[in-house]
Amino acid sequence: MGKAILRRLALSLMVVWLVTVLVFISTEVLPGDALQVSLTADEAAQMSEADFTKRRAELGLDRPAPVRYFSWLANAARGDFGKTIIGREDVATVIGYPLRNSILLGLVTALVAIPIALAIGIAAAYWRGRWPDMMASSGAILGYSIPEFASGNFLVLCFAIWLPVFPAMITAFTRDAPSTLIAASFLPILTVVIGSIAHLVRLVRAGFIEALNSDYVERARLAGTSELQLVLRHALPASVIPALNSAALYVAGLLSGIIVVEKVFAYPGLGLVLIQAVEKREVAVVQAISLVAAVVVVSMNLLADAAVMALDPRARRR
Amino acid sequence: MSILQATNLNVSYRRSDGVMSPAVIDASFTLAEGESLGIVGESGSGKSTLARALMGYARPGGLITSGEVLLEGRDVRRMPAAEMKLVRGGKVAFVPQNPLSSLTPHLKVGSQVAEAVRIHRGCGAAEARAATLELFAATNLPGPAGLYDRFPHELSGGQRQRVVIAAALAGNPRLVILDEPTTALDKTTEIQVLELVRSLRKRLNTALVYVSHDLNVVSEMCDRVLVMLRGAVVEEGPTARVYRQPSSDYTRKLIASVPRIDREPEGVQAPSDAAPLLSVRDLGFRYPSRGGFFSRAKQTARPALEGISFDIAPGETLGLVGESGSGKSTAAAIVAGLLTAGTGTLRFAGDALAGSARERTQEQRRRIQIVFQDPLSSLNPRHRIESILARPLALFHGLTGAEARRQSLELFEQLQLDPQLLDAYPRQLSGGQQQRVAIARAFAAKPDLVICDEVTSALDVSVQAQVIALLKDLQQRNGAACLFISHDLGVIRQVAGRVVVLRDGTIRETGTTKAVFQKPADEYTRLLIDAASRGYVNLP
Amino acid sequence: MALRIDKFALRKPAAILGLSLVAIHLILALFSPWIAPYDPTALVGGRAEAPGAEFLLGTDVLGRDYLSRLLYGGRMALIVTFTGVVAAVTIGSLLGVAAAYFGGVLDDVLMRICDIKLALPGILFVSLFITGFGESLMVLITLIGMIYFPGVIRIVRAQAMTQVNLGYVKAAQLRGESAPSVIAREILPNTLDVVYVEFAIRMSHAVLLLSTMSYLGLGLSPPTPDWGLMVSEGVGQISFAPWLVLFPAVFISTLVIGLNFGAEALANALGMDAARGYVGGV
Amino acid sequence: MTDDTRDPRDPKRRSLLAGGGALAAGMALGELLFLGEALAQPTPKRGGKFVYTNLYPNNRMGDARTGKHPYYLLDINTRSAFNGLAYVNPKLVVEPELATSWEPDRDLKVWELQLREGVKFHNGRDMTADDVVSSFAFHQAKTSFAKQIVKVEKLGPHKIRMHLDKPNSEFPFILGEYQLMVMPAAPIDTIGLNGVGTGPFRIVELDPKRRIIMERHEAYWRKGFPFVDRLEVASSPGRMEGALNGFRGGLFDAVLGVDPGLLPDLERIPGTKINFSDAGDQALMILPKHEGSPFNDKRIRQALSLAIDREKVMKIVYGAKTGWIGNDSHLTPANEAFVPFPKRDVAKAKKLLAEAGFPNGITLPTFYFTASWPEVPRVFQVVAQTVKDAGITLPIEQRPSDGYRDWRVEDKEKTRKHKFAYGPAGVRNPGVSLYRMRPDNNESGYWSGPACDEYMALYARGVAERDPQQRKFIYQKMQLILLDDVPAVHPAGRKNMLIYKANVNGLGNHSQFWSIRFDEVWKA
Repeated sequence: MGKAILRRLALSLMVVWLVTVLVFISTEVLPGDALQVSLTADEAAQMSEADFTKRRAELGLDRPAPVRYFSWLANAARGDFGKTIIGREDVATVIGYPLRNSILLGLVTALVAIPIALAIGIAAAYWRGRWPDMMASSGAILGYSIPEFASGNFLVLCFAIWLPVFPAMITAFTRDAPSTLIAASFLPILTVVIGSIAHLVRLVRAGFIEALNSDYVERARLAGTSELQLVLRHALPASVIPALNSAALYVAGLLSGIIVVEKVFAYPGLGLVLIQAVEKREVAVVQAISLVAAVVVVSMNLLADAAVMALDPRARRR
Repeated sequence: MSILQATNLNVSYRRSDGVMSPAVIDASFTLAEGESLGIVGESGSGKSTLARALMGYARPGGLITSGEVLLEGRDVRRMPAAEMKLVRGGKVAFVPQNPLSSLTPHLKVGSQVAEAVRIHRGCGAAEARAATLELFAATNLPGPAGLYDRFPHELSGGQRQRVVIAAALAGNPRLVILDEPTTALDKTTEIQVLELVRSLRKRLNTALVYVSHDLNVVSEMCDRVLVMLRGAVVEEGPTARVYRQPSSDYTRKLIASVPRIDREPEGVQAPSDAAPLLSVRDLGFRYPSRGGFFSRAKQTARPALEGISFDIAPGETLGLVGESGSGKSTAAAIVAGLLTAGTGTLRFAGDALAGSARERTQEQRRRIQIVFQDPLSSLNPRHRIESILARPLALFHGLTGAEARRQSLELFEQLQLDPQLLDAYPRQLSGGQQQRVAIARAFAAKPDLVICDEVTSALDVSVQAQVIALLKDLQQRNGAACLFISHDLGVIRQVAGRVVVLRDGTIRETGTTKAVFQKPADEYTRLLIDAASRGYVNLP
Repeated sequence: MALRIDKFALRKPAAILGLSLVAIHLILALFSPWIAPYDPTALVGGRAEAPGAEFLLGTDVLGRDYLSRLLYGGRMALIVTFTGVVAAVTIGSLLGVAAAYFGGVLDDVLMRICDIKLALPGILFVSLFITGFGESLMVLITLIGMIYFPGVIRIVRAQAMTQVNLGYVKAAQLRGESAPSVIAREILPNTLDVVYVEFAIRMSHAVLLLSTMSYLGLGLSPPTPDWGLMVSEGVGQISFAPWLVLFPAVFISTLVIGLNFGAEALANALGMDAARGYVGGV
Repeated sequence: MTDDTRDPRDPKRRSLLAGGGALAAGMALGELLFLGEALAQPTPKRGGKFVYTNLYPNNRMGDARTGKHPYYLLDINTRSAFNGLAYVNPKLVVEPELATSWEPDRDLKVWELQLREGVKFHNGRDMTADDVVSSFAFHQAKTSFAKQIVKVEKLGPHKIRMHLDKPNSEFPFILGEYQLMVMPAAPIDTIGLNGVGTGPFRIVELDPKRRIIMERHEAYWRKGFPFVDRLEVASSPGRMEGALNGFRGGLFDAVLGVDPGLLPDLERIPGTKINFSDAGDQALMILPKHEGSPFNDKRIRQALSLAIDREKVMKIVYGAKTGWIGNDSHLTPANEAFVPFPKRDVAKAKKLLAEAGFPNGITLPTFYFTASWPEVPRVFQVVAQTVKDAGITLPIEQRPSDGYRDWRVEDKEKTRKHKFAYGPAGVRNPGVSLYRMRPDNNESGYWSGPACDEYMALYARGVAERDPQQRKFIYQKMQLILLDDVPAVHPAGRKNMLIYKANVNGLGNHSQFWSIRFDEVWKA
């Protein structure tokens, strides 16, 4: 089994590396560079061509693309993500806290969504065809059919304007302690949780129905095992596996969902930093974020595989 | 006093359109203390559903609509849940069909049996573990202590079935219901498991309900027998009487179609000494793992085939016999050109035969045809039957349009298939009809050699006999030779003139079927033949 | 080439709801030029008028008829997503089946492409693509195609893998049929079940994605009517004229719900489970 | 209107101080005239916290290291932490700030400035000529605004002399630019990073790109100011709905740079005061004049300018109150010399098009724009719709705001080819603004020809003209040339709108949003 994991690890590393290459090439294709974007219209109107080339040389933008890429890669390998082009500030500090905040939001959402989705999914599967199943399934489809930016704004309308219970816009500092940040972010969390529960319920339900109709559950039932034991001890682990298998897809979905919520609620997360980095052609920041995102998604994949192996011994032989 | 009394039991399933279709219709019988009752029927006869209904249980989507099941005087259907809990696995135990999927994959084998012990004996964890080890010993499982903490997938099929039986015995049942417990096992393991069931029955004096489609096994295990056809009980009585003088003609047809190894087959071509059509010389093969960019193809340790040599004369039928894992299907695949042998040579009609089908000439591809085991998956579900037959006619003989249709109709007539079926889709046909279409497709190419890889195993006994007869008839018409692969000695006896016995990839014995079956030289062959004829005691 | 449609699955309430919603949206989109009372870009009314007699669904901030913009918005959404998803599903299916049939290097390369697509944050891929190539219709269609074809490869490949060692495929190979003809005649037709359900699921995601992109300012450019754009334009007035956000949100949600219930019904009719196919997200 | 150079220490007319003994002594006679009006207002209350959010896109916002520097300050647009040598007041008249007076030599190339005494930095040090020299050494290296300053000499502890590369009659306006702030003397690569300035507030805490917290600078050189103890700024460019919801929810006391189109809705929010400046940024349509471009023909340029229904743009996009009609030049109504745009003339536009060979209408190349202001997309959707009356089909496409400027100019080096595209134009003194229509600047679409030569000759005279009145006539003649030759079209401009709670007083608006001051703000 060790060799399988080693192979997967090597594969994952290669995927992450290919992501960085792809992202670098695409940032090269974009029009303009960091210097261009940072000048206001009035100031640029004053500058002549000579000024541009001088300033560009100062900022190191004139080095050929491969040189810039491999110097970035060499540093990144050592954990130094380089400096932002204009502000000369460490990229690590630029993305440090926003990354923490995005992961925080992702974690809180997962901690809230997964148990609820499991409960609803199991109930829907157990009483398949009856009202709990109807409610859960159509509720799930409704849940992820409403775009996050619409549900987010309506939550703001209801809970921040008509009855001003929650802050409409998060003004917490990026560096604030997680507790203050999360306390102020009830609405964004609720928005992302709704979407996540909707996705997970369908998966858990499908997995659970398959487990309930299996031969081993029938044997256990005919051996006198109680229904509760059947659900928790025999069916549950097997039903979680399909959900785990697409955990990586779920995380990818979460990342993009969070970005919409960041825009609607001004949550200090990584998404907006990414979009601003693209707008400002801060290539080092874009590279760093896509590297981190790739590592997160890939490790989620490995984690899911490990969990599947733990849960389903048959998987160990593969 | 009777332990179980079922009176007009009715069970039906809800179809997708909401209509309830009956699976068991007015089944009634009584089971005496310690008696063993066999329930026999073909697939779809409702025998499994009836077996489960005896425990007041119906599969998801099913419903026991009416009838009564008295277990020691109390009706199982009206029992409160608490009492039902003690009955299921307690008084009445259940042994399912497929051991590979009947144990929870992520729970240790020992803990699943201990779970049943604790429910029915109400003891603590330590005693439950001890009792489980005892049960493992009782079902002669090797090294019970070591086995306790293993997972199901780490055990063989036979071992897993013994674990399931151990779990069933946890509650010292008065009645054990077995639903085709040995169908999924190969012959040698089947014998051991049946031996175990018989000895447990004698020792614990439990009643048995033994459900099976295999008449031999039932005649060996059961005192009385029930025959079911499409949900209804068509015959009931002591095994010997039902087998010798069946009152319903369905039973009579069923018994007659059981392939016997002690019966002289008609229409089997005597072995001729003409130049061999196909000659295979010390074939060897190992399965490579599925290669790819990141992992080189590497050889597995155990060779699948080693030193296989045999000849087939034109028009002759050679039987290839062996249990699962003996390599018989691999040999068939190599001859057909689906796999390329590691070592050894193939010669067909005098000249060399390339390993894979792609490298063979179109003529060689036409002259060698194959029919697969599973009828449904050998026909493309998206093609009409007519186009399935038209393809080989067009490719090999350039026949199209009306001429091709005429040929197809002729083949249909030879295989006694209704011409209207030409416009149907494979899913609309029965198993037997699908297999006959597959055979028609093979013979559409007018082959010289037809490879039949377990073509009858997936069929019910009655349909089996009909397909074999049609196959032999078509073989004669075309003068085609046949390499017939099967694990069922009875079928081999009916079809093959000569036979090759395979075990773990090597040949154990070769000779005329009559000689090998009457005086088997090899000890393993003797074991197979003995196993096949155990139930003949009751057969006429 | 008939599909095994279990007609009863299509009679369930959810199925009827889903298919009728999709049908309504299709009709509205197809006939919007004739249904729409005004030209969607004409400045005909006052600023953000409430729904009333003259303007059934009111007017937007520039005084354009909101009903006409919603209808043309639907037309735009369906054209872009439909073409994009059709491209993604066709290319994805062909590559998926090829990967399953030939295996080896092709299979690994395609699987790596899927992994990369999954590892790349969706929004980065979208913003780089749009920033680089602009927001014209063709760019959006290609983008949607690029986003969804890896997922289709993965699903179709899995289905095709189950067919590769079945009897009818082997029989075709033994008849000496060429690889392309085995794929086209034997394997591909059987993947149609998965392809149709994939198509419906991807359509629902594409509609969501397109409107989200427009909301983030990365999608269609004004003055083209687009639901996501209309929501982002109307959000400023959310507390005075909430219908400016409500109507486009309702249109988006009903279309997506329709597509999802449709996919679910189609899956059940074909004896599959749509839920196993795919999880949301870009 | 005279070029009054009043002593800035005296508070603004509108919020004249009645109390404060020290202040009474410093009041010049002129101020007394307005006393009556000021007395009617309640006396300003000291203390409390003023929190506002700004919405305009400032893509220079710095990060943790540079966030406090005047070039990248979160809210670069207010003089909250720093002061310049001069200050351009809302009437676009330059008045002294850290420099009390200035005298140019005969040919306006050498300027001597008298610096204000007794000005304290946040770190307690006195401001002297050395700080100004060191600051301008940095400005000359880093910003194009200071490009024209060749040398800065220290003449005394509070006196400096500045040498320019060529005459500039309106040089003091340059000293009012938002980047040319005075910082404590330090080497070039660290000057200004600590955020120490002479402004009314000290920077206390900064969350880059999101929020800044400042406190009153007790030793501020404008005695008695500022009134509030703490100033907090939350930056939310592009998050209009969040900011407005925050304002309604009481999170913010004021919102700066609100989308003018929201005026009718904002007026309905209870307890909200609305204030907009005389003028603000305007939208410029760059007309490329490389060969093959339709805009080489003057008649087509004129037709386009005349066909646009600028009144309708005002009514629909700006609610007739929060915008102003552009006159195809970089000047705005806030500039004294502004020449209003003549009437729209669809018939003449059609006649011009016919003459130019397009009797039944013309389809112009796609016009690209970006939403540097929230209402820009709406402006051009109305423009595109109204020019249809004159048979002009104007396809428009929105581009993401990043990399937009570079994308506009296809290949600068070789052909100077340029797209038919939008550019934002800020409010400045005529000298700087009108100079932007020079032939070698892409904003003029690389304009050339006799009209351009005459325009540039006039500019040269203006730069060297000492008398403001004469300069005004020259600037008006230049605008008439633009109106005739139409090198570029400036359809409409916005007024900077800010909304604030009822209890907020003294919050003055300004056409240059970066010149808004918070010295006089107080909360009832």
